[in-house]
Amino acid sequence: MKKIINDPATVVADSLRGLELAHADLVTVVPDPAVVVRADAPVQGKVAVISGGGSGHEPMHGGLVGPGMLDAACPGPVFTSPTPDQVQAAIERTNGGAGALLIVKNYTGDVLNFETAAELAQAEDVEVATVVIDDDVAVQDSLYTAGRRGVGGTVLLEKIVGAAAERGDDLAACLALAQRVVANVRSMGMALAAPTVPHVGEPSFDLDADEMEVGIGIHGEPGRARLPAENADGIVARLLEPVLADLPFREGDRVLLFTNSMGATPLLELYLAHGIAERMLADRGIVVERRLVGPYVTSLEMQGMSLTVLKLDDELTGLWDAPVRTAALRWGS
Amino acid sequence: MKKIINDPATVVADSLRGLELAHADLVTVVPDPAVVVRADAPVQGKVAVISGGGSGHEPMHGGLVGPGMLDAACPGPVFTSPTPDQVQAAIERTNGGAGALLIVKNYTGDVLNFETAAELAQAEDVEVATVVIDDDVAVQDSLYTAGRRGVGGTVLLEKIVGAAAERGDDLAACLALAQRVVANVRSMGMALAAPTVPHVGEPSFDLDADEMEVGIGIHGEPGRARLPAENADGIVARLLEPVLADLPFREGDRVLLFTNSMGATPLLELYLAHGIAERMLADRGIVVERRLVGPYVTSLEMQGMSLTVLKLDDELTGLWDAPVRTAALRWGS
Amino acid sequence: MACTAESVADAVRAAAAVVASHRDELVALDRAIGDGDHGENLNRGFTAVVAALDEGTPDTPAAVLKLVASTLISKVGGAAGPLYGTAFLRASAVVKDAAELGPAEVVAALEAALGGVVARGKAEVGDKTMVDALSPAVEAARSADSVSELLTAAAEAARAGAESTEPLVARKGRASYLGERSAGHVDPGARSTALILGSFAAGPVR
Amino acid sequence: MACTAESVADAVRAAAAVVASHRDELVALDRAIGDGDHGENLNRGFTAVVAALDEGTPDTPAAVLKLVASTLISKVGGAAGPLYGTAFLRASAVVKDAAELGPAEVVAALEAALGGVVARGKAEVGDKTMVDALSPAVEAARSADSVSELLTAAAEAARAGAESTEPLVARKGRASYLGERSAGHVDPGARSTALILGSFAAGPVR
Ligand SMILES: Nc1ncnc2c1ncn2[C@@H]1O[C@H](COP(=O)(O)OP(=O)(O)O)[C@@H](O)[C@H]1O
Ligand SMILES: Nc1ncnc2c1ncn2[C@@H]1O[C@H](COP(=O)(O)OP(=O)(O)O)[C@@H](O)[C@H]1O
Ligand SMILES: [Mg+2]
Ligand SMILES: [Mg+2]
Ligand SMILES: [Mg+2]
Ligand SMILES: [Mg+2]
Repeated sequence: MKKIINDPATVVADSLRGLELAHADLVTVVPDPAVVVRADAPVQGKVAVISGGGSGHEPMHGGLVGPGMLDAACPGPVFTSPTPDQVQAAIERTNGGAGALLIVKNYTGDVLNFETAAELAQAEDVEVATVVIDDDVAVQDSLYTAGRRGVGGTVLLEKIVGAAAERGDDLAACLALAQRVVANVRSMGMALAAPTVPHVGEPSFDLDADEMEVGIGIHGEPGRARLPAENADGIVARLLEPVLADLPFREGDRVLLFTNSMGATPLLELYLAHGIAERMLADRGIVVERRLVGPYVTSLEMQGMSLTVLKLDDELTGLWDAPVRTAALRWGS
Repeated sequence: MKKIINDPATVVADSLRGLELAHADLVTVVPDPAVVVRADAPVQGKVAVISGGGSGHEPMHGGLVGPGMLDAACPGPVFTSPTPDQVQAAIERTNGGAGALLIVKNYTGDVLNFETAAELAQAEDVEVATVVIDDDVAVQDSLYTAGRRGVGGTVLLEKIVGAAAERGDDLAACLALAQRVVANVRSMGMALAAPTVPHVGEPSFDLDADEMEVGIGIHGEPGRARLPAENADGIVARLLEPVLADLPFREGDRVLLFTNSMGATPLLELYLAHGIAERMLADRGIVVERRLVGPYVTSLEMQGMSLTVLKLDDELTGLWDAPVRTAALRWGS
Repeated sequence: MACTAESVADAVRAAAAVVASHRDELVALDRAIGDGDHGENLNRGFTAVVAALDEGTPDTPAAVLKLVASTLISKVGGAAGPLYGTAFLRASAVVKDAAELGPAEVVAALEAALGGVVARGKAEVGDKTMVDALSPAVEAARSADSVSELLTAAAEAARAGAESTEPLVARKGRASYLGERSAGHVDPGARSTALILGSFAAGPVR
Repeated sequence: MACTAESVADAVRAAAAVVASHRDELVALDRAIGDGDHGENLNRGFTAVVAALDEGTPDTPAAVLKLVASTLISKVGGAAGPLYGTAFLRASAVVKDAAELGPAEVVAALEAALGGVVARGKAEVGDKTMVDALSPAVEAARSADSVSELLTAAAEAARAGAESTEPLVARKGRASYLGERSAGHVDPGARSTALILGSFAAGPVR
């Protein structure tokens, strides 16, 4: 296993120490139970926006904690959802009296653990609302699955809701906005090579030199289909078409296009793919009004990419543009 | 070969189109000869800060073009220095009457091509100065080598000199400052797995599962030594000790610590390594005053990391903190 | 033969040992149709459970079960953490403050555990989850006369139930994302349930 | 036998063909002790040279050499671009506006090319660079009587010179970073110089 680590058992805790040292102006790390908290938390009168999930998707979520985005992130072990006591601790540390919005990616483990924490917090009279994001069109949302997974759209959701909380929206408004984002965002991803989880020690799946896995998740789950590897045009079309067909996105729609690296795909390739996606959208008369390109929702050293499209309106665009100051996303004053 | 590309021959041009679409507010891409230019160039009365080199190191240099940093970047083919006509075009497009500072990484090819361009520009009465950065302590600087390579320190140099040019320093002052940065910055890198150049199609070197390459460059050149892979403590010590010994850095020194991913190393591991490096510096009484952690000077999908340490003083710290607005580095107003 | 707090604690230690020795098998099963962490998750949790028990065994079987529940909930994470945690929590609640558990209490505990897993996870038999092992185990337990017979019957039924998941297409949990590709593999959670019940049957429960 | 603009252009086309057919070999040599791009760089450059010649052959040998020089400089990049470019540029300058090149002019051109490479790259014989092929080639060329004999002698000397780089430790260029590890491999630039001079000798230069 090729890793820069000391011990698979302590990899998340060890990494959090480095995160805190690197960004002491932005975050405080509570070691046990592990929580990454905004340095100036709690912000009085502000809805606390909290997320979390398994580690290995960095910069999501710890790198997205800071003014204009998350108040806290709960990092589980690699690819394993956090536990309720982490979420409880996050709520306690960030509750400024206006309640907490939990942003949960739709995985059985994440949903169950956050649900337990929400019940416990409500029992202590803290107002808690939960939004579950499930933007991955690779999964059939039906009686026969656990429902769609939360993937790339999560970062856009966290940015937009974070901005709303920062400007003073109350919990109900934040929740309604979050649900609007979830309703308008769709994603799909693919892999050329699998990640290796430290405590497993071998790649999560095996792909031949001429194969790709389409419709993968972000935890090294195999995808829905293994196909012969294609060129960039083919890959982008294979991701973008189901995304656009699903909502559906229509001619004249204004969108945010998020071209995400799963970890090991170089920026050289990512920008190349982004350019292709922009042209495909332009060909359909869909207006790319904002974009995000980079490794934001990763899966350790998985090689591959995902595309996320969010339908914008003036309010969403304004909230996207609002100032943000986190380790990974930073703009405005 | 596992790549999201269409054609190895057009990969750089194709990627630049995506870069321009993604960051039209920051950069303009001139397709032939290829140059990435600050969107508002030329800035009258300001020294133009220009860099470039082979592609495959993204976000360096194209992602570092914008207010407070580079005026232009000249992207060569993957891992191959740009040609003089690219540099000439960059100078023409960005010269605001105050001359141009060329930031050149010390590789024979880069030095020769930039040198040729500088001669041609001077022949047309444009004031041009060149600074060559050679921060890689893995290479012996002696009669028996082409001299030390320019690696991670380049980003720090470009940020600091970019800030000086932005505040109005003249060419002589920018050059002197650049030389001061070069004199005070040292780096070293290692790899766990090699990158694959698109037009080569196989990894640049072969490493066994239990091996690492120490003292690598950023072009897939093999390093000075192949060693059994070590844990994070071992790797960080192996990079940091020669870096500190070289300048040397001493107790009480104030420094910027830059923990860089070579591409495929996940942020989880990178922050872990950063934390170790911070503690090693603290143990020696060296004060980490600023830090940068992330994939900034990459080598395609090479797995590995480098450490760069820059000795700070009040002026350098101030210039580091000055506002910057580029695709990859962004802070301040 | 009485099932005291001590013997429940011993059974849980036996379960921890079996989880540890099957960690890699559970990881491999989860790698095939999930994300490869099930063995690691459970092992982390049960290691913490043993550490908690080492600090002193609680007084009653219910208190032991509750300690197991809260430790698993706060250490396992993933889907298995809340599911196993709820199972032990409900089992604890149903046996109240009895000092010793007879067959009726053990059956009630198993029923409550199953009820908790279903309440949280909403899975039915045939969805390719731990319910496919736990549900037949509860059924089998009902028809036995002693605690040890009952546990043996439950373990055997759980083993068969876990095996029965192999041809199924998953409809719950992470494996459901794979659709048809999930068939042909045993469900890791069903397997771990069978292993744990097996350790209860084989172990030092008196 | 006269060496006209046409025949110089033909020689350059022959060089382009040889570079193309040895692209992968040069990549492999550069992969061993450099960054694996030498074959790709030269092939990109010579492909552009042929395209430029296809637009019409310049009038004089000097003009052909100058076109080759400027095309290589603007298309090759890396160390090889400025070095080969300077070589052709200096060769062009030294033969002035002669309509045909005799042995003396060809020797002068080769000497000028070597001078250009050394001026730019500061390498000496033994540094494991293209100078190790070009320098003995110039030496050998001096003692021949006709252009074709001279080119044959130069090519043979360059071939031997390139081979002689194998045991050397590099002191210039990217290979020098490897220190002792650079020994045991032929220098890619020396090899390409030998190939190009070989194509001049074998080719249709009359
Ligand atoms: N809704 C559910 N109901 C019952 N059991 C479930 C459900 N979802 C998942 N499981 C069980 O959890 C197991 C996976 O646990 P684990 O790997 O630890 O969690 P995760 O899937 O979060 O990685 C599955 O094999 C399955 O038996
Ligand atoms: N200083 C120098 N003088 C002469 N030749 C050199 C010098 N540096 C490098 N070379 C030649 O250039 C060759 C490498 O060319 P190439 O691979 O195209 O460029 P780069 O090293 O920039 O990738 C080497 O094999 C060597 O023959
Ligand atoms: Mg998991
Ligand atoms: Mg090169
Ligand atoms: Mg799992
Ligand atoms: Mg080379």
